[in-house]
Amino acid sequence: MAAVLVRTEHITPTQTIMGADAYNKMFTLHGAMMVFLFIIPGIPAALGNFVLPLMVGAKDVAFPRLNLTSWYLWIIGAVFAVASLLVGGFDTGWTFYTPYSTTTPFKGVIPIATGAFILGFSSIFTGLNFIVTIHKLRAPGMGWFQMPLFLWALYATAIIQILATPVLGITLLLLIVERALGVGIFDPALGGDPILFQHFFWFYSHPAVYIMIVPAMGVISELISVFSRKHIFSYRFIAYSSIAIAVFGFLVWGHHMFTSGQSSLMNMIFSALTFSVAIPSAIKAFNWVATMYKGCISLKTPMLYALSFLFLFAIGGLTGLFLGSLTTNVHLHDTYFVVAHFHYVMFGGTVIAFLGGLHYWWPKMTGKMYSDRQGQIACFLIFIGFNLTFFTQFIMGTHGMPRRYFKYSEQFTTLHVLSTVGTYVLLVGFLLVAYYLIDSLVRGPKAPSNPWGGASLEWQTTSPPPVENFSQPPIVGDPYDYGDLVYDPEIRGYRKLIKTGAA
Amino acid sequence: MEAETTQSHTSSEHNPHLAHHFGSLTQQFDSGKLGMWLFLATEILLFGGLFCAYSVYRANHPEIFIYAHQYLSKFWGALNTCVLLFSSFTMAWGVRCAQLGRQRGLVVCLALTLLCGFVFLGVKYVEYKEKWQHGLLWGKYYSPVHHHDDSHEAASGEGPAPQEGHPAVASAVAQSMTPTVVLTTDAGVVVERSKILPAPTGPGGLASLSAGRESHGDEPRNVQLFFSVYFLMTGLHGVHVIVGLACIGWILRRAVRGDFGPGYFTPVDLVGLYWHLVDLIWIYLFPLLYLIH
Amino acid sequence: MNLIQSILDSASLRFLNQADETFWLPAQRSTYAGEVDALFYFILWLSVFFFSLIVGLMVYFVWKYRAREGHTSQPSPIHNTTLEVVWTIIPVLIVIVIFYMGFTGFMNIANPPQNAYEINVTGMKWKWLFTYPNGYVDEKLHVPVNRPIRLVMTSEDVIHSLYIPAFRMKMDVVPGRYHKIWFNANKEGEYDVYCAEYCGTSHSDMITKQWFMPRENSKSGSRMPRTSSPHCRLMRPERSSTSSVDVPAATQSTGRPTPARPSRICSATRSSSKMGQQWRWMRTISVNRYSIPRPRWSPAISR
Amino acid sequence: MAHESTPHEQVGHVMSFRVLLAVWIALMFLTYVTVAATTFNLGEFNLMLAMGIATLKASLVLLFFMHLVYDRPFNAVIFICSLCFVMLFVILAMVDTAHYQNTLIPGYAPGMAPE
Repeated sequence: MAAVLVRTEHITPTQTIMGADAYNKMFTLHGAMMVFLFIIPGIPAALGNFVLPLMVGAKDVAFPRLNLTSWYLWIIGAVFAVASLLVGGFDTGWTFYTPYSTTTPFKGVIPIATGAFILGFSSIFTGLNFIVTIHKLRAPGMGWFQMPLFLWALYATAIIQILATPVLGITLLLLIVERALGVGIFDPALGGDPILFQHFFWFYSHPAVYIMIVPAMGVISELISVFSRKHIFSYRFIAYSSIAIAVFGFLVWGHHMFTSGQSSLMNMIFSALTFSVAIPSAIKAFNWVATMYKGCISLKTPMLYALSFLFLFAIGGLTGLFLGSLTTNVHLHDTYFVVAHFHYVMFGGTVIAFLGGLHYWWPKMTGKMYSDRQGQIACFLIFIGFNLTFFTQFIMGTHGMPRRYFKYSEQFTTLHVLSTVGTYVLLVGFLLVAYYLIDSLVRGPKAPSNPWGGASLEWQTTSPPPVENFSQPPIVGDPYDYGDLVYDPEIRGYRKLIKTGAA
Repeated sequence: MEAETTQSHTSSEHNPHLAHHFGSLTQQFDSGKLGMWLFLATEILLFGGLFCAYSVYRANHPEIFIYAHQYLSKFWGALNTCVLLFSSFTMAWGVRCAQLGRQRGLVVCLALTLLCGFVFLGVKYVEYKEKWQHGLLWGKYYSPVHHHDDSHEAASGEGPAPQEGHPAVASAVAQSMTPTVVLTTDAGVVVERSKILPAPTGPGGLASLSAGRESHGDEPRNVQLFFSVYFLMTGLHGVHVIVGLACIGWILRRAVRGDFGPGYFTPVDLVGLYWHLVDLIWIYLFPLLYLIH
Repeated sequence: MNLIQSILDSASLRFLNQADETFWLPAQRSTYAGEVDALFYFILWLSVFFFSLIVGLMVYFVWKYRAREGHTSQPSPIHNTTLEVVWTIIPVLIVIVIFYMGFTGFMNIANPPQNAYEINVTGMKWKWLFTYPNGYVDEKLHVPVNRPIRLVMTSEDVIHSLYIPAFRMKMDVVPGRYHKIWFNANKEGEYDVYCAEYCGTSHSDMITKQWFMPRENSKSGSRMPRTSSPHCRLMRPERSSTSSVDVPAATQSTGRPTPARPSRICSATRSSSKMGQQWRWMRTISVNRYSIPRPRWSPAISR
Repeated sequence: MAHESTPHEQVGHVMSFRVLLAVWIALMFLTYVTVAATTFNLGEFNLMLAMGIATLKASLVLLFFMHLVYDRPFNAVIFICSLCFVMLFVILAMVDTAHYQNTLIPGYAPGMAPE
């Protein structure tokens, strides 16, 4: 909603519906809320907590009470975030750059910093749970390479969560102490160094953007393989590329600071390392396309989301090349080009994959089917609205429209209006999705246990699964082998072809 | 506290301590250990951030650290190290007693560890109080009292606001309307590089041109940096010691109740791991802060 | 779809010459802008190629292998190591090329030449102050054309970032440090100067102008920059109670031409003969705010 | 004590007391050495020595007090990974801060009084 307000504000070059401070708070709110409250916990916690035990064939995650603590920490973090609003909001941008964040007149900085600190713990506990579950609670006979790729993605995400989030914790702790007690670590007047804060912040935040995108890739690997009725292409390379992204993600945080006074030696090192991260994503994209070769592609809603993911993530990934090379980065840094780039990757990537995953596991979660027709319309709406909104921002960015600008020069007016129209189309798309998903809860037909013909373990139990997940221990096989699954019209789902020919 | 160490005690058919979703006791124990080591990894990274701040500021301003370490007494530091090492020893011994089922030994060891923890905190309190009196605090509260008289008017919490003095530009840029502004630049500390004269703050610049502390005497600039880093590190470590003590107290209560035996002692082991980590961090903190040469 | 429109439009590729505004990029007004744009177009075309490869294949497969009666997925290889290695090596090579081009270009941008004409920039909350070697301080940046200019920049309070899109130049200004950046403008005109790093309430007001004095006709006195050019919409920063910007009326930095504001005469008359030998800058400084003796100023570090 | 009905397998490794005592004495001795080392000035080598001794002590605690030697190797892998990432962060941050020290203006650091 904050995003829609921000866009409406941009219809006219000068003030439209709110003052400068309000606008600054609005885009900071949009940034901080989306990052800390939605996208980081999004796929790992919302989908992962449900699907991981099923896919692994376990009764529950390794530490169920820790999982519960993680959920309550998320609630407390959200309460702190809302508290920061009541106290007066904060307008530092989600990056909290000092010395502005320690001297901004708005009091909301400390509550949101504590909120994000607590959410960090929630994220650590989720990651911790996933690693232990994947290591210790795999079903008998499920080796590391019989696991669905979504679990590899969650494993890679968990590694990042464990190794990066504590640095966010210490950064926010230092920020709070700096602002409250004037410790002077980042305050130039007391001998501190503001660029050091940027190092601290981005050391966490770049791996954090991979926390956001890697699970999305995991979901897409599942969707494309199931809906092309074809074994995923080169399972090991996709699995290893997930881990590679997780590890390389730690080496590249400097590319956020090319123009902020980093020494040119480090600029060179970080620019080189940044390109190393682009490779695994490229491999994944090629493998997904290769999976569809000679498949039997059924365009159901989850598949539509997967295809639009591929389209949008290709743009998002390739525009990263512009920002990775030093020369063009100088021109494009902190402009709308960057805004468009990360929205393409985060929105076009994570949110679209989240919707795809949601639609894919919705029958399994709720035991109700949603209407596929409405799903396809909604996906189309979101796709068009998204492109309209953010492709125009690429053009604005290259023309030098700086980021986080309340007022802008007239030459960008038409593009801003186009972008705002796109936002409204997106809004309609999302409302439609919300509508028919809730509607399916109320009036949806009963979902079969395997509506899409998936071969991983979660489809072997009833939907919604019983408390102990599996009534009888699941049969572990190759998660992408769809050989003996046949569509059974009367239950509108797939079931194993009983070799003995019994119906 | 560490929820993952308390397995739910639903009564499974053959062992009350086996949580419902684990196959066997070893699987549960290994999961607990793995989970704990992951949590320790996060702690190491948390302190890693502080060590990074320490090393960055020490690499770039060694003179501050060399000058300021004289305020830290090696004796108290060494004492603290021995206290923590001993507590680690008794903790490990306690874990051994739990494994062998010696409940009385376990209770004694845990009590000893608890005692050592409090001694450690006591020593820290003494050190902090002594620094507080000398005004050697962090950031803007840093106002060293050079005359070591006994008068305790040393700046209490609220030190004087950062002085206005800025060696290079002593200009008082009046925001008056007079177009001509007299800009006097005194010699100030001659450094090999000339000072870039910032444009006079123009019409009412926001900056209160305070460049940290006035440097009087041989004290290098920005000594409060050392104390900021010192208080941050030892403070956060102190918080972790307090959390550790709470856990040990909780384990002690359960040990007295007789929960732990050879078959099930995971909580003791995990809290032991946590305590050893706290000791580990102090082992690195001690030389870095106290033994600067 | 706007993608195709962008391809068609950028098809009219005008590399390296002083291109005016193209679909993707603003006009090139500094020497290294050409390089930046060349690399931009190179990566753009590369991305368009790979993009159409991936999406084209995807659409083709979706169409060709769509689920229909009597069509099932034929068996096909699920693993092909050579193919994997091929499409790992090719991107690595391409990426190395991009990195190399990006890095060499950056070295050119980051290291100012020796004989640059130096201006000291101070960023503060919501406006820029440019101090010229003769001590004249101004909100606007007046620079001669075809002469390397080096900006030595620092900030008074929070982190700002001097961004001039026409020169493809951007550098953050951090309090307590000075950063150097340079450019060499090659065409007269008036260009926007933005603040690219978020810095508070009126971050978007930190727009100032950049004037270029034509060098050729400097004898006849350069054209007087109009005091209230339409583009120069500097809104007066709301007197938010918090920020203590106490801007005395006379020296208002706002664009709106207040009566009190003297008409700005900045005629850059240069003794035409000995170019660069003696740069007599301000013949007549009517009422400017600071006539300061030439500050003792020698940036020793100009590597 | 909870008496389990079925004979349970002994979980985890039991440390012999002598080993514990020996480790503790070694730690005490090392502490003494590191404090004594500060009496004579070895120049910058001093920091190296202090760090060396600290690492030795830390590894003693790790291997014996925390049973890392007798545990599953994966726990050690986790520990070493976390150390590597800390080193990565520290080294890159130090290299960068070292390289832009020359842009610092020694005497001039405007401080904004936080309103």
